Amino acid sequence: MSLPILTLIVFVPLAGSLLITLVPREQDKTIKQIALVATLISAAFVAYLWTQFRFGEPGMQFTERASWIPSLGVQYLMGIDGISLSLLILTGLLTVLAALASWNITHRSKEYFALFLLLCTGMYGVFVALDYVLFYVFWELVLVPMFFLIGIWGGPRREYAAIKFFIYTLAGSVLMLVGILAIYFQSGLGTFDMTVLAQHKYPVAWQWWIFLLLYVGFAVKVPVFPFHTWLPDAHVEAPTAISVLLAGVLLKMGTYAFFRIALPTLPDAARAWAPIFAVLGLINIVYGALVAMAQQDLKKMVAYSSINHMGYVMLGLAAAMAAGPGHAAAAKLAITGAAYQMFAHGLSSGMLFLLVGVVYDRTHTRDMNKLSGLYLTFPVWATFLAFGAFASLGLPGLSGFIAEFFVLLGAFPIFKVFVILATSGLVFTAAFYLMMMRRVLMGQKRPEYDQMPDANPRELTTLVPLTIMIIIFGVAPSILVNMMNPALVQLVAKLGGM
Amino acid sequence: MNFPIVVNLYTLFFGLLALIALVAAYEVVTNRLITHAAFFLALVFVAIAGIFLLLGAEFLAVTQVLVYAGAVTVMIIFAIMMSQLNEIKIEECGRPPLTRRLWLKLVSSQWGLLPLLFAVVFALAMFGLYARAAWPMRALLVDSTGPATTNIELIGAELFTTYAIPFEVASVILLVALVGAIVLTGKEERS
Amino acid sequence: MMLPYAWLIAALPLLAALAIMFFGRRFKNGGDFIGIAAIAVSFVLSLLVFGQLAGGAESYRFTFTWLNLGGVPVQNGIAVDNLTAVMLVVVTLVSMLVQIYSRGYMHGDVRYPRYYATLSFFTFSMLALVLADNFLLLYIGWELVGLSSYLLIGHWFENPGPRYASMKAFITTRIGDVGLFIGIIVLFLTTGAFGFPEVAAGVAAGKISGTLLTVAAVLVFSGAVGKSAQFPLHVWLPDAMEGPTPVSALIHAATMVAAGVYLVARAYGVFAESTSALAVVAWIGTITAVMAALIATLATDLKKVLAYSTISQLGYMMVGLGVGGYTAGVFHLTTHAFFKALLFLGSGSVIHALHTQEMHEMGGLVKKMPVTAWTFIIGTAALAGIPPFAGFWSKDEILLSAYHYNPVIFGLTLFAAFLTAYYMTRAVVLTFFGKPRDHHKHEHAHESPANMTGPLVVLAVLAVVAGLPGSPLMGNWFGKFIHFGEHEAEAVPAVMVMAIASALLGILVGYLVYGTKLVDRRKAIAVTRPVYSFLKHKMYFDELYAYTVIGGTQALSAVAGWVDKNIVDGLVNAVGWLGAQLGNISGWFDLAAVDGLVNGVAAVVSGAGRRLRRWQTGYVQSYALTFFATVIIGVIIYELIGG
Amino acid sequence: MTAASVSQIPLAYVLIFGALLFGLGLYGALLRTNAVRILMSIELMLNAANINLVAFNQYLSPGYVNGQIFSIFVITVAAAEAAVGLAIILEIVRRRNIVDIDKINLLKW
Amino acid sequence: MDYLYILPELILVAVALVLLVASAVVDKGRQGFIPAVTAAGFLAAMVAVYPAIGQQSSIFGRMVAVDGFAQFFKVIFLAVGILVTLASAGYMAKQETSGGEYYVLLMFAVTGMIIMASSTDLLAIWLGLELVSMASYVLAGYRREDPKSNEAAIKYFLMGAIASAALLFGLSLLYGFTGTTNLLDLTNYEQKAMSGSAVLRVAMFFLVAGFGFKVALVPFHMWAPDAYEGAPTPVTAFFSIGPKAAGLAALIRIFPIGLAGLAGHWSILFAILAAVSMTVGNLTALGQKNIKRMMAYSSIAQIGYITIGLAVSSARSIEAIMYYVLAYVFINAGLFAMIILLDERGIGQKIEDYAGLSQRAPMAAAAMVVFFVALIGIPFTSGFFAKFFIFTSAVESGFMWLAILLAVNSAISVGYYYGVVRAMYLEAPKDPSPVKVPPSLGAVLLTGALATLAIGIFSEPFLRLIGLVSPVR
Repeated sequence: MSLPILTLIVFVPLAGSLLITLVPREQDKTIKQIALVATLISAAFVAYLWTQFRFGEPGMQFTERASWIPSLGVQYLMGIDGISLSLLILTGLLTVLAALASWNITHRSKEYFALFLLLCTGMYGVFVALDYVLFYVFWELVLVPMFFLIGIWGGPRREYAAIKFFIYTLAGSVLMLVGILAIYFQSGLGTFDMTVLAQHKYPVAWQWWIFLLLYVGFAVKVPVFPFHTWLPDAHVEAPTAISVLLAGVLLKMGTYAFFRIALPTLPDAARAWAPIFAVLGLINIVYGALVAMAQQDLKKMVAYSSINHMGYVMLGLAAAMAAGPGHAAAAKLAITGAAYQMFAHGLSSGMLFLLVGVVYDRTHTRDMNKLSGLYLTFPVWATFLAFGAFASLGLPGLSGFIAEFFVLLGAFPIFKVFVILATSGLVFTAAFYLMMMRRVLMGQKRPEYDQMPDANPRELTTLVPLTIMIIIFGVAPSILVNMMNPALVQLVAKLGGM
Repeated sequence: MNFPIVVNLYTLFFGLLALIALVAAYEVVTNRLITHAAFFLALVFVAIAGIFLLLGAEFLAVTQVLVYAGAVTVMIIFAIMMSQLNEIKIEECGRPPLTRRLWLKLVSSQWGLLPLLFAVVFALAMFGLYARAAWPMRALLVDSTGPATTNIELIGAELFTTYAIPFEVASVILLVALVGAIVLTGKEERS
Repeated sequence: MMLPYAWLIAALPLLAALAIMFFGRRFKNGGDFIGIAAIAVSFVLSLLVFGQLAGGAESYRFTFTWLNLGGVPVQNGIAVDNLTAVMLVVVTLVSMLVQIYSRGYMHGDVRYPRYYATLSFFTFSMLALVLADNFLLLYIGWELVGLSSYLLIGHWFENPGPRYASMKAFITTRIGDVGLFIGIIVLFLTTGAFGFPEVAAGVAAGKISGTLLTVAAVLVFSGAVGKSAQFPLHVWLPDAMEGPTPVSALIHAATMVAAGVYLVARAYGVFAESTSALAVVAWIGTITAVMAALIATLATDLKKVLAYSTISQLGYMMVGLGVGGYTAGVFHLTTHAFFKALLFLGSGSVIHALHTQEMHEMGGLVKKMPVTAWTFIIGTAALAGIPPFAGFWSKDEILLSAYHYNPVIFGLTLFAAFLTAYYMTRAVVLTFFGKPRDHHKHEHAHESPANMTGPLVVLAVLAVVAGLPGSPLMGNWFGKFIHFGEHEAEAVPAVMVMAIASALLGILVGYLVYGTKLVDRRKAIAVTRPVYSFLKHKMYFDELYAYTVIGGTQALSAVAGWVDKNIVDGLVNAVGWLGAQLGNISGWFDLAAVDGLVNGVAAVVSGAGRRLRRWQTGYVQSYALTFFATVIIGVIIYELIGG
Repeated sequence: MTAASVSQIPLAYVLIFGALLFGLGLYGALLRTNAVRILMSIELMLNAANINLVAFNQYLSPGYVNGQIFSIFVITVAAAEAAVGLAIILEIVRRRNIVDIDKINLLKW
Repeated sequence: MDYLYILPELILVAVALVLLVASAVVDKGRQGFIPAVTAAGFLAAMVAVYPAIGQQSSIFGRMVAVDGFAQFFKVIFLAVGILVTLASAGYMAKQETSGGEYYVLLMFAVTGMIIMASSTDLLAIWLGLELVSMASYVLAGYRREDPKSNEAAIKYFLMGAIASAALLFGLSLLYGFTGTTNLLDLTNYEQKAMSGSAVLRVAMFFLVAGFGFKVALVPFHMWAPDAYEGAPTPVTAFFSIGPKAAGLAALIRIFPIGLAGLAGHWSILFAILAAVSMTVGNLTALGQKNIKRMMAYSSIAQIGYITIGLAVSSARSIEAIMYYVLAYVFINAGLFAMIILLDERGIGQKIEDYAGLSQRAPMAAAAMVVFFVALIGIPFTSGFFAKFFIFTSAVESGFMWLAILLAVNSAISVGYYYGVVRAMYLEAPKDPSPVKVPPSLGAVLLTGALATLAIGIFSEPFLRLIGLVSPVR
């Protein structure tokens, strides 16, 4: 590839960010245009990449290699396979929509968009990096802009939420670094290249402990049950565009890290950890749904629903990790479901957060008790919210269902009891979304919201593409599945000990 | 190296000097009047100079008397006179915590035992160490070149060859001390 | 050859739905004619398909690889066989008639276009469900049908009734769907495919057998229980009457609720292999039939009577399938679809005129609304099972099969038939005959316009004619057209006689109690006080769920009150209650325990910081003391330990 | 002179004397509150170190003089240190009129 | 020929003497040129280092080493000199006491630091230490009219004198046992005799205490917070980067190279001191109100991180220390430039006085964030890679518990750095008037920020350079 396309995708937003720092503070319009253009360019490159991607071929494509710190064996190494390409597409789409959604940010917009683009760079970087140090650098890079974006432009309790998010993730990632270093030294290969370190055979007992270190680092990001308390606070306080990215992309960094690092490098430990993953996945699903039901704040409810959805990914991973040679077919189904859920949840939660942002922008409240009869006051907005809610609760024919169906289908032979309990999650998810719709959409029209405008064209341009994508990937999932297949088959083979 | 009791002319003389030095040091540390303490300090320095002589470090003895006994003690006394430290009324500036006041009562009594206690404990600790340590003896450096040179010639030779740089640095230190003292205590009118 | 174009039948309503949703407002009366035109064409196509299949063409199947999961191909596609053809005709016909009828009934409604769009979308989902050749596409149609029923029940969501009813419907059916979901997974994992023929072949080949097969079958049946409102998941159907009456007619009488029966019929290959599964179907059917019939006898709301009657008739169909009468069950499904739709539309016409659903405000309408009255009476006759009408033939077949299967079931179903006749007569008498009880309403009651009475007449004709194909008059043609396996239950004249007798007896008793003054109702009620009140309160099901819900909630809410105030008002819904209680506990746990842990750590760290700061006392000599103390103690410890 | 005295007086005596002197100096520096007295005590400690150096030089490496040169440097540095110390002490006396070290604790926590 | 190698020291002393005379002769009004001359002097000395590059010998009676290690630290100390001169130009101009001597003392102090780093004889190192200390005592008390400055001076002096007495006593014991004070002789002193003797272990304790005082390792650190808070801010800046770096250089020369024989003993000692310093430094910094006192504890914690390298004392960890010192110097210089500015403008030393700084001086605030992020150890900054290398060297040599403690402490350190960032960005300023950054301070801020990012991202050239000059192979 003559053109170093991955480097361009990652560093175009950074260039945009630097460009914005030069623009004087008053020209609010130009700042926003630069930001939008930067995200569009990156998204265009991702689209171009999608066309050039060789579908059937396993292994990494478009790899770019350059020496960075040779004395430690650290290289500037980038490359993508099916899984990372799907997440790049998701990131490309959501960053453009987030840029559009933050059009009405006026308070210190210059810093906002500079940090926003820095965040985009960090996110793209995580999905393409193939060198542990490069991966860790991008993983940590995401922290700083996220902290400021929540801390300065957030809601009333923004400081508490920002610092909580920062400490949680920092502590987790530090333990992850210890894990990575242990792998680096244990292998003795003197390189940080993920693919090379994945081939090395590590002693099984030792693997377990390193998996624990890596697990904590990633679990905080997913988030998995005991480490999830930062998510609702961060979401409730973050501005709309940021919580779209937080739910749509940042959560996927945790699960992607399991796909890319934990599973291929430590297959034996993965097998030992499978039941734990399954239990935690189940807790995430059921507990997330139940707590969502008890929420008064609309955005907090959607945040807890994210925990519920990520539970399916964990369950899918657990099935793939536990599947011995006997259950190869089921493992393939489960892991495809998990990878698909990452993409599908990105779409549906992104859409829901955009919608919550719109209503907050109008009524300045997210308390479900104060909102009712919105079908009448905002008919167009209400239909989109209903659509988003049904997509999230896994209505067949939409993308959410495909993912959950295949995860449960794949996980059933391996974890029968957990799957049956998890299906109860389906009912609870339906329950809390419907309760939300009953309280928010139906009922009498409230006078105080009456003259407020319905969704304006700009907001619609953010919602329509997501709706179309949700339907397309609900009806014809083969596009995404074929893209991810070679990588997933390879991973299942590695886990199965073949 | 055990602790032999050797009695001869030298040890008697050494014992006398050591005793004088120790009593003077005790006075320096406990005497209520700071001026008397300063005089006793001078006495300590002279006694130590004597011991140096006894041990054969003549040049050192002379330096000790000149620098320490002469310059340093005089400087201290001068400082004491300058600031009439004796009659300084105690200016109340916050009461020290209970533990320190208890401690002070024990310590400041004229015939307080604590100073001796400190000295003896430390000495014993050191003695325990020395007794166990096997001090390696170095072969006698026989300077084959010249005639039996005296202590001063040896020091002179060494000082200006191997220890040239430290000598320069010492001079710079003295200069800095000089400048510092002037800067700190110089008259107001300069500013 | 029409069969390959069968998918058009489903596609047309979907296109209509989209067209109305986007361009509906531009047209004069909300683009309802688009919907009707589309469904009309679909109906014609269905007739053509039905004709070809009736003419002996063998069934058509088109499959494609929807998804290739790393070597695991997942097939998807549509199939049209005799059963599908019948269902296609039934669904398209009833949907067309309801859409025509709705022009009148829903005239001037505030969200008219949205109503038609959702109705067309429902028809599309139902047709997709019926056309599906595999469990996956069926499940997708299944849930979309649930969604459209949720939207339609909640059509008038301003007032609270429809709000609760729509959610209750969706969640209760969703519980059933979860069972179906697991059933599908089990079947896929054992037989390796979703397609009905493959699964049936797999089951036949013994890939799944014994208790696992029974469990899988019962799980699939649980989906049907949810959707067809069988006991114990029947609570949502009576509340679903909050929706507009045409909706009730189409969805909660003819099509959607029948989907459960269709599912059992379509997957009969699985059920047939496990006798215990069939027994479960049969017994659940019987219990539902009898229970619903009993409650219907005392319901005062006309639509509630019909709702319970539907639940009872669905129980009948399940009994039909359960006892091995595959043809009987399906045949009763088709005939029931027609006359129950007729009864609902009739009641709709009455409600439209009188603006009330309470029967004791009606009476003496036969003169005011002759067409509605007489078509309603024809429907009642068909439902009760009077010989020439459709209901008799299909119900007779079921009773016949039940007779061969198990005498107790036969007895109970016979008693249910009697009750059916009794409560239908009561409904007819209270509504159309006797003195008008509410003069004000009676005054300006008038016959419904043409577009409402038209469909009533058509359905009335069908109610009469639809029974013939299954009757010996046409050589039991329906049995040949739709059958499973070879056995043909030989007719036992005695069963037919008993069936007719029970129906007539029911009408007689109904007339006696309500038609004439002979039986003093107050005394009768006094005599049967316990039974009367038990039935009056709909067997206390709602109260049972409500009591455990409200009682439990108040107790818990005192504990977790501040967490979620508005759940305390008591959701009338088993799932809602269960979820709400667990939700509160986990909500509280989430805030206090997990968060507390993190803040605790922060407090300890800053506390340590404060104490360490105190150590810096400001006295330089205490610094020196620490300095030397460290050296001395370090030496001592090191020497002692170091050795 | 050197050979004779060295063989007569055992090294231990001199080291003990040095240690005692260091102990007294330590007491003065840590526990007395008059700044000048602390300074004097520090001088004592330095002298004790000097004694050690000279003793080690004469007893253990006869003929060498690096021990004595070391102590010469110690003496010069001690003098410089005394000068600076007294300057600082006088400054405090002039500004705040206190010499008691315990009164000087504005800077704490 | 040997004098060529000590040219930098000679230049410094010469320029200092010239300035001494100038400040006495030229009257107060026109002394503006002195800071410029000082900076020029430092620059000249830096150039003078060039001839010695690549040489490897020991001159002046094996007292002074001419090796990569010495040159590396000479360049760093001269850079420190320049940075401190630039930073204190504005501040000193405003003081009543005469400005001239300040720069003279500063130059002598830097000379002392160079001697400490480039001597291979304990006596020379001790003299270098005393020279730095003498100058520091006076600098601490430079603002005579401020009682806090006097108090800082007296406290620093008394503790310094006592510490050097202890150090001396230790040296005398060491000399007693080994008969020499020259590090080169000590290295080939056979290892078994050395580690066996109790005297040497006691001597080691006194040495560690003496140097521990200089680099402010806990529990010998207690003078630091008071001295930092009391001393004039530019002097505090110098304290935090100058003497500490020199102390570390001396420690590397003495322990890993000189007393390698005693490695088993002092490595455990340094490990404990490192652990205690990190934890106490971070915890106590959490509640601080005064930013200078907070920076004191922060630098104690940073030295704690570096001491891990000493405890590990493998070739890679020594390189990690040198890299960390390089990074640390620039980060602190930049940070203190800002603290000096705010102190000079009378905005105050309390953390809440920093409220809304991001609106009043956006670029400076951004630079401050870069420094704090570096101190915490977030990627793309020199601070991250510094900690990363220390971390890798610790994990490599099996000091896993130290590595994890380092990680935990980084998380705790977020607490107090965040306090300042929160004040700057999330609080509204009391008076929104913009704070203009003078060119000299701006220069220090810019070099600090650029250095922090450059050393971080392009760490390869620096690592290769350090690999060349590292004394331990």
